[in-house]
Amino acid sequence: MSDHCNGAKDKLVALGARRPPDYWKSPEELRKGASLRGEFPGGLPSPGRDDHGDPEGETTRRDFLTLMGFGVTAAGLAACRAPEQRAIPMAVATDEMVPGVANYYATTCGGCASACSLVVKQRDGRPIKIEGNAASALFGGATCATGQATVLSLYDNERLRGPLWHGSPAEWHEIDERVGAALAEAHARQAKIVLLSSTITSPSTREIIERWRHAFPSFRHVVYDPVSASALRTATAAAFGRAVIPHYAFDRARVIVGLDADFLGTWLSPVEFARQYARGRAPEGPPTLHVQFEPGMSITGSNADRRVAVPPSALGAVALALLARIARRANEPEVAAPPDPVDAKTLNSVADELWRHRGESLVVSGCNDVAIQLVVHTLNRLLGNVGRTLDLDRPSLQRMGDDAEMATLVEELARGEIHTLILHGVNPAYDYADPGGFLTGLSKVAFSISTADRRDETSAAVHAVCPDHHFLESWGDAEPVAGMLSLCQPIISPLFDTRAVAESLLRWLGEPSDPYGFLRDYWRTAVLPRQQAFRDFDAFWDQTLERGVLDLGAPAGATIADPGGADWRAAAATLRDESQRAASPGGDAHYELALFESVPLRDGRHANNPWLLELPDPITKMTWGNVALIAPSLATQLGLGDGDVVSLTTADGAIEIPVFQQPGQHPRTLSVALGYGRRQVGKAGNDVGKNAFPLTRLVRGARRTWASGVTLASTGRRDKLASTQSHFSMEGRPIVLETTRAEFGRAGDAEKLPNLWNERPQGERSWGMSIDLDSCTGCSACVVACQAENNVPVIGKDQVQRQRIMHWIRIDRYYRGSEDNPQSLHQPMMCQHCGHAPCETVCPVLATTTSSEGLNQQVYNRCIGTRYCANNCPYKVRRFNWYNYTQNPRFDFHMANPVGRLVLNPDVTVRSRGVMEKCSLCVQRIHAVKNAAVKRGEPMKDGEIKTACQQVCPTDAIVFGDLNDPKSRVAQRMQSERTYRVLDDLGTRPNVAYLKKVRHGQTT
Amino acid sequence: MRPAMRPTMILLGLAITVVAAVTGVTRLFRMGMQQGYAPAQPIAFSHKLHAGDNKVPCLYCHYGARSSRHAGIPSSSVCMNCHGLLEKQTVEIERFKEAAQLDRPLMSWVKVHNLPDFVYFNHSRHVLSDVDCKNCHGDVANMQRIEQVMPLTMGWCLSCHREHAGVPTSTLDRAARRFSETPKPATGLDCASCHY
Amino acid sequence: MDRLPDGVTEPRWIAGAPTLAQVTDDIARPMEGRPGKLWYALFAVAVLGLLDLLGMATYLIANGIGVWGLNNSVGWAFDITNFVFWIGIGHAGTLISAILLLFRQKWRTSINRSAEAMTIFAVMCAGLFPLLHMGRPWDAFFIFPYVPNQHGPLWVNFRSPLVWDVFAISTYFTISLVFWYLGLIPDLATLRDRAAGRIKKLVFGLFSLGWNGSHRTWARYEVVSLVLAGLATPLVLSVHSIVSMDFATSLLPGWHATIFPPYFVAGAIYSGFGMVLMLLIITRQSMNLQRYITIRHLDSMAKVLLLTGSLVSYAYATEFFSAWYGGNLYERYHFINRATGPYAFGFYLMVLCNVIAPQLFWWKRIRTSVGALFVVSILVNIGMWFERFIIIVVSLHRAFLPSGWGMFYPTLIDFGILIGSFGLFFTLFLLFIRYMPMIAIWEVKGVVTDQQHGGHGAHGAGDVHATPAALLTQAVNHAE
Amino acid sequence: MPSNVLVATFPHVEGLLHAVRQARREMLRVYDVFAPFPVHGLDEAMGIRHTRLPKITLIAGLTGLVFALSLQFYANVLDWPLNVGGKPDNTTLAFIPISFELTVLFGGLTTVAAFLLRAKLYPSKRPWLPATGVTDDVFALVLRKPAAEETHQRALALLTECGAASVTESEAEL
Repeated sequence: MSDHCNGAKDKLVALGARRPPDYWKSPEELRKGASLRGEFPGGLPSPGRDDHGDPEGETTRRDFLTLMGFGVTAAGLAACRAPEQRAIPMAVATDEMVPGVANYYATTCGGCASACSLVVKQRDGRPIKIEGNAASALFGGATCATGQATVLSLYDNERLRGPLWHGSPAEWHEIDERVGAALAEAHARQAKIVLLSSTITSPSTREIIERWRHAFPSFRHVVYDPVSASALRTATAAAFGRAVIPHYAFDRARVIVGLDADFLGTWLSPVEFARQYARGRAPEGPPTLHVQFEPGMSITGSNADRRVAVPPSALGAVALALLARIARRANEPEVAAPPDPVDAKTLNSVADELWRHRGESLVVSGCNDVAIQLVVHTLNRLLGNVGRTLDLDRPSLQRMGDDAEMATLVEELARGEIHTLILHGVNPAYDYADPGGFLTGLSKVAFSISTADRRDETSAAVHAVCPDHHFLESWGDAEPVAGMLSLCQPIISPLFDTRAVAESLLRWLGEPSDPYGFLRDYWRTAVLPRQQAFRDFDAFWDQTLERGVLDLGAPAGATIADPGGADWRAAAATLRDESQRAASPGGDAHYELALFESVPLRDGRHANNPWLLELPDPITKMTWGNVALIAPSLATQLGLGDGDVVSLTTADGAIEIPVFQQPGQHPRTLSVALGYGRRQVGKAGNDVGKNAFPLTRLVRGARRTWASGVTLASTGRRDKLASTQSHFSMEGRPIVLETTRAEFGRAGDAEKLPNLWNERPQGERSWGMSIDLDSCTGCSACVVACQAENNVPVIGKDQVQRQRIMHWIRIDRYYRGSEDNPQSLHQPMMCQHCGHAPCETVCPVLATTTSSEGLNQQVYNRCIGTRYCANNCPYKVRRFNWYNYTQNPRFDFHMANPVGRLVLNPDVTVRSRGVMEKCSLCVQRIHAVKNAAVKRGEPMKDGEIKTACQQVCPTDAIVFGDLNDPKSRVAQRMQSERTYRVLDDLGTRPNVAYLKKVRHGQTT
Repeated sequence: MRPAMRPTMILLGLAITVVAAVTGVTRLFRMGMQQGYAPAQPIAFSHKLHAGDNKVPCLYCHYGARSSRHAGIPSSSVCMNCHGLLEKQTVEIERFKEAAQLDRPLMSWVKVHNLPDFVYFNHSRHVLSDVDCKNCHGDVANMQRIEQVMPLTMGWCLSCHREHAGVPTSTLDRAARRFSETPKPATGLDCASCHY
Repeated sequence: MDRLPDGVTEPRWIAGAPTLAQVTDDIARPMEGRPGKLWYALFAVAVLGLLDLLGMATYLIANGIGVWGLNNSVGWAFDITNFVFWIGIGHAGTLISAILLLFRQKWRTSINRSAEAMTIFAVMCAGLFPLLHMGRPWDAFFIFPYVPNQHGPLWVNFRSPLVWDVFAISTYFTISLVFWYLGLIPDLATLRDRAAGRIKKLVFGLFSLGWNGSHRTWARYEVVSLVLAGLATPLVLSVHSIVSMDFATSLLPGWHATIFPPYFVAGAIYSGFGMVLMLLIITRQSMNLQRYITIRHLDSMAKVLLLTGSLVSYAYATEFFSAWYGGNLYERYHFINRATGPYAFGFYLMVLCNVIAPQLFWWKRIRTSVGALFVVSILVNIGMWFERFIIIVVSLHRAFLPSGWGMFYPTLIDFGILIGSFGLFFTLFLLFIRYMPMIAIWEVKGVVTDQQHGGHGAHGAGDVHATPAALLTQAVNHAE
Repeated sequence: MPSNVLVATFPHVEGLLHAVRQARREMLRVYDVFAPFPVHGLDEAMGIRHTRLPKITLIAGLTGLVFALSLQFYANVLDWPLNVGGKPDNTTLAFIPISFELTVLFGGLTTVAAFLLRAKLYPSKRPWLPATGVTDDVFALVLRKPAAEETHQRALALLTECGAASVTESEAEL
């Protein structure tokens, strides 16, 4: 603990010293293309150690006391001095980097193919926090949990230090020679060369791939997404003649019908959709309706006004049933629908609502099934939504995967037809339906290359591993939606001897392999002409690089091909037959299995990210593993309890996994999250949960993520689950309050509670926060954002099981109503910064007091850890450091290794063992803004200070500001009759208030 | 010995133990305080010569203090701004000149002013509010070798912050004042203004 | 104490009619001879416990509080339970020595010394836990309002019950220690004058402060004892009241209750007497002091247990009633949860031990059967430990927000430290009965003379009319 | 050997008490009585005045009370008032427990200290024992040795007739 901030002061030190001189490079230098390779000769900079004095390192002085108590003699003490601190200046001062001052650079997220625009906070050469780029029209400053966590992936200690040849370290030039040779041979023999990649949103990279096509006629680019929207693209092609993914506009829809589409959590572009959703459903705006049909509870379903649990096999039938009704209203020829899978009343009312709101409604389906998507498209077409709530002129480019092509590729591999295979951003050996088949095929490839950043399931089996940069280390661009571009610039020079995949591809083409130069050239030639604002490229470039995003507007003259071309009636027929088969299940194999992407781990590519592994699933609150979600009714019927391991057997395989009772789950369906059960990803992620990908199969050219005819057998084993919330009922307590549109509008009862003591003099400011429970979707991005901002430690499965999770902000989730179809409530809960804080009165040493600005301050170095405050906190938001979580081999997540510690925020203390901690309302950010205000000599503006949770929130549910300033947004919000404070009757007087959830439920 | 002597002897013994205990405890409380700490530095850099005789302003070399939490130790390139032009050469100067040419960081200095644990001190905030460097670092212009002259304890920080907030520094004055008026809460006195 | 039919002399608290010299011999013998096998056996066990405590505590401090079963919802469990438990134990000692002295209860004379010793050792054990339960015990000194310090000076929060505890416990310990030592002085003098070995002579000589039985001193001595008794009586009540405020001043359902101070005091006396009873039975068997610790002693202690036990039961009932009558949502749930929740077993165990067991003492046959008394005395201690556990853990594990609900599962370390504290306690106690006059020789002599010369002769305390305590004394006497 | 007191030992309380009363009736000056336990009635017999120790207790206790209150008030109100749970600086009610404890502590310790001083008791003091066994089972009446030979004889006679086991001369610190 000792050299806490001393260390903080020699931050420059660390960077100057422990780094080869040109380790730090300012962006200009990068532009010059200068670059350094090699793992720090001087050893890694370890900010943790320097910034935050680790408890182990020099607690010696204290430990000494610990053991000796006060039996130490004065003589002995004379010798006792604080350890000597060293300070080493930088070699060359750059005007851009002043040690201790944060710089912000715009870039684009590589966490998934949604390609959100980012602004990255860089402190002393290290990217330490990811924020959304407010300039982006699509994402507007928001990010998702995954995005927040990608900064930690950068500092993943498991990343390869350099290229591998047959699994052993090699030099880049040797690899390049070998690749060159291989390609030449393949070219000569006209043998197939395949680039197998995940969706590539970067136009410049796609350009490079074009060049490969020209260079090698036998070259082919196969795009493979583990969880793809392949069917959607095919269906769009069939329906509208363009193989694209429509760009949806949920904010324009007053009636939304979701068919197992988790668009608030994981589907296509959740951040963007969540923003639209919240905007469209503002309680002040026109009434809206959201109906969700899904097998298991997703966060989208948990936010729906009406949620209907249907088995995956019946989703087609539902779509069909709706289509039949809409068609009738649209005077289309009758559609022969199967018997209604759910009660007709629901379907009728939904159809009515849809029809009533023609042109301002939207039907979306996440099912990767061409027939269903075709029917859904038809629905939207008949409802006149095309061009209104779904846009085909500017389609989304966020999911380009083509399952059918992948399947053919695997066949070719099996036949040994592929000579050279380049794998980029894919890991089929883990996430393909038939990993074994793929691996055998891979072994037949003459020359295989992977650009994976680690030895994962796939890259362990290739000849050459050419690790790609982390996106925070590389140049690039992205086009998530046609015409909406964003740039990607390096925030840190490569940590390891890796190489941007663009550079590799260029080099292997024998072209000048400078990705930066290539990017600029591409933008000069391809992008500059497409806009009018700038003539001069450099100005254009600098401006765009600074803003990070560029909106080129709709492509001229693009129109939808004649709609209705597709033969959707055939699709309807297939669906009808299928659903009838599925409707009459026989024998004991009558269960169904639904596989879904979970919010924390998505498709599993970030499976070694401790932040994500420990992020509680927004619905199940489960960490460190996936479970088979089972309806409570079924569980009781089968005598299964949470954690009982069952084996689920489908036609494609079996999986042994613990069950967890999930209210709202369809009684005949079990849901299992994908993305878990990685074998080779790293210390943290190996063998966490079970891999469900092998249970998928290809149906109608698209990967089906559900199975019927599943048998369920108990293994008699029991696993201990690490859930962060054990009780889901509010026990009739006034915790999450709700109102309806009817009530809402009538003034609420704002009764002022009496004060037993005379009021204390008020400070100049009073920081407060308002959280809108109506717009909060529970997406949990704030949890990770807070963790990143405040150096919240990861504690591992065992400790989570012991209910010691350290998150400063948690999202409580309660259910109301029946277990079969409950209403869900999400409530972000963090320190409420009470005016009359119960924790403060009981602290014997004044370690926690109220600041003049109404903050409930926690002083770590005064805290002796009696835990009395936590006991007396009615909100249970205080967190105790049960162990030393930093630099402790027992907790070998990111804080235990020098690479992982680079992510630590130097402006926040890393807490030592035995002290209490909690949400500080990001007081360090308050200080930063105050300092900035002092610097520019004018008062700070409202909204200038954004807490980490507020900044990341896609739905703008959180507002922070000064309650004493009546004009501030937060003060305004406090005026709302929806405002209430949790457990207010205890007289705690929280500075954090909530806005009641509004029950929508009916339009007009 | 005569019985009369015994009590005196005993009292003496007691006195000694008490004194020992008190000194011991006070030592413990002073642990980590480095007032008067003046370690030798890798090169005999004289602040007296630079800041004193040649009147180089503090913020020229420690420019970070204006904009950052850290005042910073000047990089060799900053030194070269002047020494690149100066004729006079010494071994010391040679040493960092080559360092500058090799574009390698200068030798590691021994930090003199170390604050206690868990405290965040922001130089820019203080410099911008016109706090004189002297207030905390003493009369550097007359120091051959830098020495910590101030105690740099929380009590010491507070006394200044109290002044700033218009709260008397001496406890007696505070007490007296308290009877006449209730002090207005001042941000400068919040724990969280330094501890977070 | 029981009224006697006329003509019957005062009950004999000492069996037989030992001469003063015999009294001295009897009580001093254990210290001079070798103790019995039983003593060695017990001591061996106790020392094992002590070693266990040392090991566990070291492990705890080396690794952190995480080695306990605590978690975000349950911040206190065994640690504070043990603390309150031991403090409670302590109270009987002070009660016997102080209050019974004020009330002229002669039967205290044989047992007060060991009871006081027990108090001191119990408070030592108790004092251990506030230290151990801290996240950073090496910073424990923060809780003392000390100057000068580097903090400016940063004071302690005098509003926090934990700070009250610090003052209460330390005062309680000091006063008890002084009281105990004061009572020892004359006996130390006796031992000094009969001591054979040189070292013994030296040690006793050092600590007997040159006592020579001068009656002028005796006179003052008794006033001082009475004064201390007068101070200790409210003190002992205040200490457990303050301990109870750790909970009562919080806002948790199950803690936030005005009944706590009296409730805790009653409980403390109850558990304390349970422990004294147990110890006395052990002592008289292992040290053959049946003559001085008679069945009559045990009998009257059983009566006290019956009384305090019933008080405690009444408190339990009151808690439930007020929860139901008060109608507070959270309070109600808490008490339903207490009786039906996951820790219900503890609740019913507590009821069995604290409500039902003492009721057996309505029957004299049980009150006078050593075996039965021993069993019940142990039950009492188990019951009282669980009472504290229930109060602390059940309140914490399901507080206001259901999202924050959790469970507490003790770890080996939890148990290890609990057992260890008993080790420490019994080690000290066994050493005490081995090396110190565990019965107040001079007081017994007073009683003996009293018995032999029909009330005329000595009494527990010189009659001093000046002190309020003395006036109280007389009032009590007349009442009898 | 120079002697200034007469030491008479008694095996029983009665003899002792009788002797004391007689001696005082005979106007002999009782130096002190030594007994293994406080003998009832000796106070009147010897005519010992009541001690003033309780007053000391009272004063010390009040001192403790004042000290405690002022310390808490000074610390939490005057020297460094902090906003603790929105409560006012001067929460006197919360100061009561500590005030009480310190009252008791001061009172108790001072009383004992005063007693030890007054009775001249301190560690490893060499006691003056008039006869062996006064801390065991012997009661000793110590009379100041009368100057006049005739009173001396009367004293001896009186003591023997009161059943003194032995009568010796000895020297005590007067």
